[in-house]
Amino acid sequence: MVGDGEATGATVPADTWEVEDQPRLPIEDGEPKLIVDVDGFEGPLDLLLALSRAQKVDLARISILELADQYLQFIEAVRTRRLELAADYLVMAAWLAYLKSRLLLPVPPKDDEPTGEELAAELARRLRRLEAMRDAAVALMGRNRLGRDVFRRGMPELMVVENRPVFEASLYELLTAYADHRQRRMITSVRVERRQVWALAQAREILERLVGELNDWTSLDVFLATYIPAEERATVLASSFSASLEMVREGQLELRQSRAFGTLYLRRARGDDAQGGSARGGGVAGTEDDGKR
Amino acid sequence: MSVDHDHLRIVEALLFASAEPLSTAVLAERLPHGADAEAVIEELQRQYETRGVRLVRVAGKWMFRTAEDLSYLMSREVEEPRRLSRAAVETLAIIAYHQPVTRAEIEAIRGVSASKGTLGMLLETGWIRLRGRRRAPGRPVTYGTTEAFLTHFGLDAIQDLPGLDDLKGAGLLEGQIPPGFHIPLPSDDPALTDSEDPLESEDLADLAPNDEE
Amino acid sequence: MSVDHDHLRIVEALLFASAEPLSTAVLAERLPHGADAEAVIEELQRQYETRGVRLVRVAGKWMFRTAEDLSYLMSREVEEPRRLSRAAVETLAIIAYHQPVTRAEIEAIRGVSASKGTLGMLLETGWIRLRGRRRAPGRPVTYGTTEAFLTHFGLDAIQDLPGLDDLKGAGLLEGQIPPGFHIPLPSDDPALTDSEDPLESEDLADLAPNDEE
Repeated sequence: MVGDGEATGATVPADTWEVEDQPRLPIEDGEPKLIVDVDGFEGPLDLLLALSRAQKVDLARISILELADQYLQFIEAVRTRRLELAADYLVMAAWLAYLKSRLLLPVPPKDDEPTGEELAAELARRLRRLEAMRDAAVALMGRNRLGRDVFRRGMPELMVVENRPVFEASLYELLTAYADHRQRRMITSVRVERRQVWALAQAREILERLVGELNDWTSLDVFLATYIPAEERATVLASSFSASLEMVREGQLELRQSRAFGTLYLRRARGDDAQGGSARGGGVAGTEDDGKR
Repeated sequence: MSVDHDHLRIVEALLFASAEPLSTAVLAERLPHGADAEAVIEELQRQYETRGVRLVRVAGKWMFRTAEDLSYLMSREVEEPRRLSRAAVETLAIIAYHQPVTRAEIEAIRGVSASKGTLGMLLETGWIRLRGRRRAPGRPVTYGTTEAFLTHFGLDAIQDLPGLDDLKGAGLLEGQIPPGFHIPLPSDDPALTDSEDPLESEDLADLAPNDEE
Repeated sequence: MSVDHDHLRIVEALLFASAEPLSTAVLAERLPHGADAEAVIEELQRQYETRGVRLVRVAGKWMFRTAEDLSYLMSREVEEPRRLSRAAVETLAIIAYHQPVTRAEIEAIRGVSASKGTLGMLLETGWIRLRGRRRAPGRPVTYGTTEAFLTHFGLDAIQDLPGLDDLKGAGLLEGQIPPGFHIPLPSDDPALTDSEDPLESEDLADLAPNDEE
């Protein structure tokens, strides 16, 4: 509480890591110039954040529609140049295309679906949160750090530590020793073929990570079709479908189909009533309020 | 304010001689019975206020450190601290502000799967630690920061993280945890939170990866 | 006598943070051009004369040292902490994850025979204990971890040790994991397992550390 209140003010020395201030994606009139390889980005959210910075407005007032357009243009352009794009980017593209349609088309009022605006607000919130954490990281690393800016006694005469153990070993040492050792004894001659299928777990994980929470009835397959190569479409659909069945059984998802062979819609199970137990679990569950903030 | 000069000397000697922060309790233990350790520390802090070395409070304890404005002078011969990758720094910030937090939650915030080794490297720095397991499907390990983190970054408590109040006010720390279940503030309290569990043996059966031989 | 306060602060900070005594020449080098280093040191020495810490000259160089009359404070806890050897850490980890485990089983997992002192030394740390005897030919002793182990490593329960997914997630296990590979889910349940018999008191005599063959 005392002593270093002005810590950040005094001197902000050179960072120990590179802060990349300049946008890595120069934009002119909304036209992405593909100077930068998509590998330069740390995932679709990072790319979205870079694009939104180029809009030069407060993230709270950003045009998500415009952002979605830029992202889709970018992905299109990359796809014409490079054949492969990480699945993450494609799933995000599909979701943004879906979001765009929700924003543009009037949606018939149906039960308690969030509107396109609410979905857009939630995306904006996620971008703000990522940006906030980036800023926090810069602030943290810019503090006066012990051993770099401020120093402890160089010739300690006393090693008083409460309950100081006579023997030293850290949990990290313990774990690395164990993992290294198990790794060494592992049979490593396993050859893995390039995967042509989307594993169930992968489909589920990507969806959860990117979209965060499927708060509304969503059908991704329509949009995925645009971005996933035809030969992979079947496996993507199959994996997504069985993954969703599994999650319905666990009480995490709801599934809806209005007629036979009709489009399947899925959403996160409402966590307020019967399913409360599993939905409040934390990891995957979303907040109802978040989108309206 | 009158503080016994001998008490002052004792606390000064102990703090000067130690490279680690010392708690008020440890200092009090070495003072004559009945001495007011807090008053002694306060007076000592006052006396060093304008000196080249200052008495500061980190992680709830006390330590002498060189004055901040002299860093230009001191850092001349310091070997470059290990460079952390951008991903590692970002992950560290997320853990600090969102703790206790699971890897999946970190990934959800960054929108990208954790690169191999990032958490391992942060564990190696000694700034983060495994806290427990989240009471949620899969019961993933939760991460939090350590006392070494507070000491290194000169923080008295995790609540002193820069900009914490603003972030909280903007609702950016709530993550995906339903409001009402948690106080949306980071906590490095060693005690497990409501949503964290040590495992019980009967839970373990379904968790063991490939448990059968 | 008037000495520039800033010069005083600089010398004070340098001497405080230095890992070795500094000569007047080295200190003068860090002071602004034209500053009288000797006068600064002299003044600093005077200021610390009555304090818990003194500025002393050793082999022609300068260093801070606890005042003589307070040296009794330093004599506590002079015991040097002992680092565990790599083999000991590995053995400890295997006991933690695979307990209850016998010496032969540890050797089988490690692929090398355990050096005589390793288990004895681990017993000395108080982190492992003898649990019982395996109901098997030879009735070998089984080992497990103690509560002191959990306390030292900051674990709430032995089940909080990271599993396969967590180790992979932290980048500690890399590459392709062969099918069938698994990390056991540890249990330090004090109750003996079906395959263990209690120790008998006469066993304990020949089990003292370093006493084994």
